Amino acid sequence: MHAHKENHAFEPKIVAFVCTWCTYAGADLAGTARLQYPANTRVVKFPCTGRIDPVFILRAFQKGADGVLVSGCHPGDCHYMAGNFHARRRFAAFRALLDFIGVDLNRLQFSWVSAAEGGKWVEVATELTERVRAMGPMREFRELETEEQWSGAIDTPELQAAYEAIP
Amino acid sequence: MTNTAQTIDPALYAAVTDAIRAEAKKVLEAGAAAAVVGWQAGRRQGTAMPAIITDPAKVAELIFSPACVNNLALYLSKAKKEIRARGRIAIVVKGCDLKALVGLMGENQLKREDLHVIGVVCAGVQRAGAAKDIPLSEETIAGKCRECTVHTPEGADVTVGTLPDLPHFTPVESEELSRLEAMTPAQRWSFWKEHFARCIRCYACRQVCPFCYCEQCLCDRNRPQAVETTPRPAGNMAWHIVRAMHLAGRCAGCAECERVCPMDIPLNLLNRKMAKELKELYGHEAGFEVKEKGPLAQYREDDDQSFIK
Amino acid sequence: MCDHSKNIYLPQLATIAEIVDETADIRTFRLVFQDEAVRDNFSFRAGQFAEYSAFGAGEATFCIASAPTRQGYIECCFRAVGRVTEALRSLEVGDAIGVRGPYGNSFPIEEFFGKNLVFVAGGIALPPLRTLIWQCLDWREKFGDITIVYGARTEGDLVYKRELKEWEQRGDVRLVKTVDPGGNSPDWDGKVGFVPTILEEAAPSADNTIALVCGPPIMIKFTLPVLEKLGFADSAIYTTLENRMKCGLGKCGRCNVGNVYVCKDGPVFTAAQVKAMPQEF
Amino acid sequence: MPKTITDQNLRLLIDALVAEGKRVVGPRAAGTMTLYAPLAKGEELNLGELPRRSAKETFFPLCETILTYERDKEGVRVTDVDPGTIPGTVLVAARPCDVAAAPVLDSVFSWDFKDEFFLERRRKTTIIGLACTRADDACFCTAVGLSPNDTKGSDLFLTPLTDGGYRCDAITEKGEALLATHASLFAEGDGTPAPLAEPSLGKLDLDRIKAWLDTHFEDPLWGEIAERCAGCGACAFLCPACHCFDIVDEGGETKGTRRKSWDACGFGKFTNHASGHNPRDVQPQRYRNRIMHKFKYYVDKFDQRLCTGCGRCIRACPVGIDIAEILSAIGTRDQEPGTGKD
Repeated sequence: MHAHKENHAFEPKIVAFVCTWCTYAGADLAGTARLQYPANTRVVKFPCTGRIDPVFILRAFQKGADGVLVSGCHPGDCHYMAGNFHARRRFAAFRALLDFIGVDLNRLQFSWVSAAEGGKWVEVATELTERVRAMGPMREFRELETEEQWSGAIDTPELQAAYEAIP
Repeated sequence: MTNTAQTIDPALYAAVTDAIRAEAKKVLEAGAAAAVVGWQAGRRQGTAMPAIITDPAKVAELIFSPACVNNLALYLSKAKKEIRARGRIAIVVKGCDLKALVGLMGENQLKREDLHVIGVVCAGVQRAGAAKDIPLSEETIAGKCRECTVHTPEGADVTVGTLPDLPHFTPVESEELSRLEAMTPAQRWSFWKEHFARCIRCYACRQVCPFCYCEQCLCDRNRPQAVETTPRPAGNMAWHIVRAMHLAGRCAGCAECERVCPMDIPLNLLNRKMAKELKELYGHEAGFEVKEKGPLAQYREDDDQSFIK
Repeated sequence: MCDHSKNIYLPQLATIAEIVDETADIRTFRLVFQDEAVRDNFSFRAGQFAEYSAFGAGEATFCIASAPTRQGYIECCFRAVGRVTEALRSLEVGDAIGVRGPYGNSFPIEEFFGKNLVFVAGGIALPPLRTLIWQCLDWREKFGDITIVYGARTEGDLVYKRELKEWEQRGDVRLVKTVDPGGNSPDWDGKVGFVPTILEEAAPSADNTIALVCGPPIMIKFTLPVLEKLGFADSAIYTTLENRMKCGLGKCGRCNVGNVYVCKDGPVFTAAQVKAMPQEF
Repeated sequence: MPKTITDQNLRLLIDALVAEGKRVVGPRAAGTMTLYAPLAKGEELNLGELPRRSAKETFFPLCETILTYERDKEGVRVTDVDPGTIPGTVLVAARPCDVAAAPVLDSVFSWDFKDEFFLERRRKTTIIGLACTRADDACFCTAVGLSPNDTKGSDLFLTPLTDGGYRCDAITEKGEALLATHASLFAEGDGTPAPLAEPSLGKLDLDRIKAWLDTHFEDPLWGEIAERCAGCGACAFLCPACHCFDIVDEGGETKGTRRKSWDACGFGKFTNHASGHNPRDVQPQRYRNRIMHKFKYYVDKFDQRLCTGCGRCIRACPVGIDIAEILSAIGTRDQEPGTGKD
């Protein structure tokens, strides 16, 4: 539904929250194997997907991410035994909540990528990047960021300019 | 349970009032409880407020009426330490309130043996802002009560009242939930955006929630800051998302957050949605049985992961 | 930034000219205002405070720790305990911070002329007195005997160590430094004991003397009876209160102790004034 | 000479003011409630009920920018907000209880340091007050010395007439000026005023209440009232006179905004020190501060009270705390000094 918004200048910002044991190692492998994937992905490393608080995902969108990728060890492979099992439930719930709030879930991708799956990492990162690129910028949170209550609205052009410069 | 009249017989409330007073007198006199947490009438006609009664001579102040909206489980949460410090507490609960109490027990916030639970059969309470008319009607009954499934609390030390025949009410909350679910994400976004823009960040929703007992709310923290504290649309949106997420799988559905919102934000819609999802996904439902772990504090190896690549 | 801004919340920019680590977690900034006119005209009185901003984290309130007699810069001293102080701590020499002030009342130094002074401070509470100490030393001939009793938990927790040495070496000041029992190394050359005890031992005369006390509540609590025993009247004892502040301007409503706004009516109070307040600090 | 204006002309007046480029703020329907908000046209004026939030945000916004900053290798640059850019505003059909709070707040925002964000908004705003013909059981303006047709703070004052129009009295020069520029919308005469609202609570002896507060900082009453207090900010945020605020930086290290936003003394963290020490550690202490600030501290400092009897805190309190009831109780209390027990 967003595909028609062709914008060649638009480079989506993708934030990837990954666990250090599997996906980070997988992404590393992709790098050492010289596999190509879009440079849009900014990787943030966590000890475990269990440490990835849904608030971080929200925060990424608020701070200007156009898409968020969350990735960790396959079920059963968690370095801490069950971190990803717990994370899975939390992400399922959070996804439902975001959807209910009205966030297009096409901007949020979860995946299991093991340390050996450099190829899968490339595939997941590329797919999300291209999907988000086609959707265009995540405007919802960014617009909220600049909105004021009527009583606190600012009227000077200088300030408005300074204000709009804030990401 | 059929009732052709569209109102609720007020006799129930009078009977329950008498029974609460008798029970309160009994436990206070016997020393079985240091205080009774119940409701008392407010100054204004047709209003009520929480009451903490320690003197058996004052039990006549206790009442039960459609104005007894407060979920008193709040006063047993960690946020209200002073009250529990008095000793064993007798607490008056409606069915929905008892679910919250049970939830707190599941989270090891309360021990059943430290409480004397006086369950009251409840036919419904007033909607926020409704006229204080008696009897309760389609016009004045709270949304949550229209589709209540817990009129009669179970597992209380004593349960008082007999449920009268109830009229059929339109389940406005479920209908509203379905209406939202049928919308496109963009429509839902503008729905919530408009509601949240009104939020003034008074945190009444948090402060009355029995489950918001954290000594340090994530949203009050500033190192790092997860949610902006100013009442602007951006921070408001984040706050309500975080609130709903932190209550997912814990909320007992008392809808106090929505009742107290001075800006009429339909917060219980979020809670209902999360409850519905967690029931569908993991079969969890808030009830009268103490569960050791909530749905987001446990897992099954075969949980759905169709959304994960 | 506009020189004639009507915005009372607008800070002046100041560059960090020097950083001194007083202890493991207490740091001093020497700050020089970027605007020359502000640098030349900024004047304050000992005891006043300012609001210091780490942009992105917010503002924090500290006293101005340098002496009003030393021009061209101001100093502040803080412990990294919160969001703002930690952000300030992450800054380096040459970085800019915001400064609003000076705010609040001050020590009535003119009333101290011709009198003896006893300074009593504990831990990080020396800076609010240090501003006055230096002013008095710079105007040494205007005062009688000057005694400084300063203590901290351990040797490492003493702030302004270089200055303590300087004061010790001056003939015109009596410095009694102490650390709590167990806080001393083998070659510690000061006293060992809590400030109130050491003050009692030092027994400065109360005759024609003003006592200036600053420290953690527990120290103040035990110091006041000692001063009373030594013969100090409540009106001859000065202290500074600190409360959480946001505006520093008597507007935002959080620093009040009863009907006293610490930011406007304080931070300097006599013991007599403090005793008259509701006990809410 | 009194004037009258029809309801239709009142709406035309709003249209005219909007056309002049003024920001017109007045009661407007907002979903399930009425709020004071900018009106695009006179038709939007909604006089059915007391707006849920007070009119104070016209002068004291929920949240306003006080500066923006940018930081890079070159240093820090700060962009000031010029309070002079605040738009000319007409606050129309504001209730006497809302309007009366504005001059009370002038005191705190102008003593010594001048908060031009507030004061400039005050200067640039013309207030058209509107007498109340209906009171509910939470209204108590008459109990605190005001009345449903009190003109305190208004520049122009409307009194509803039995024919649906309004009598219009100019109270200040600002009001005169507004009347003069739009003379054609008004008619001469004074009409028959509709009966005024009659709040039910009797007049409170505020001096007696103050005298009790003077000597009862410690009293069991505070515990009794505030035991049930949930510690939210609904009362303070809806109050026309509560004016505590917070100052925070939002944004990042490189760019962001410093904002001033509403705060409430009922919040647990309000007075919390970075060290963890909290001078008002428990809810009764915080609730005491609320009452003391309104009926003692502000009286001591500015000889005014921070309560206009609008009743919003009573209607909104999640746990039924009723300030009018508390004041009545204090008014009948023994004046002997407190027991020292809290």
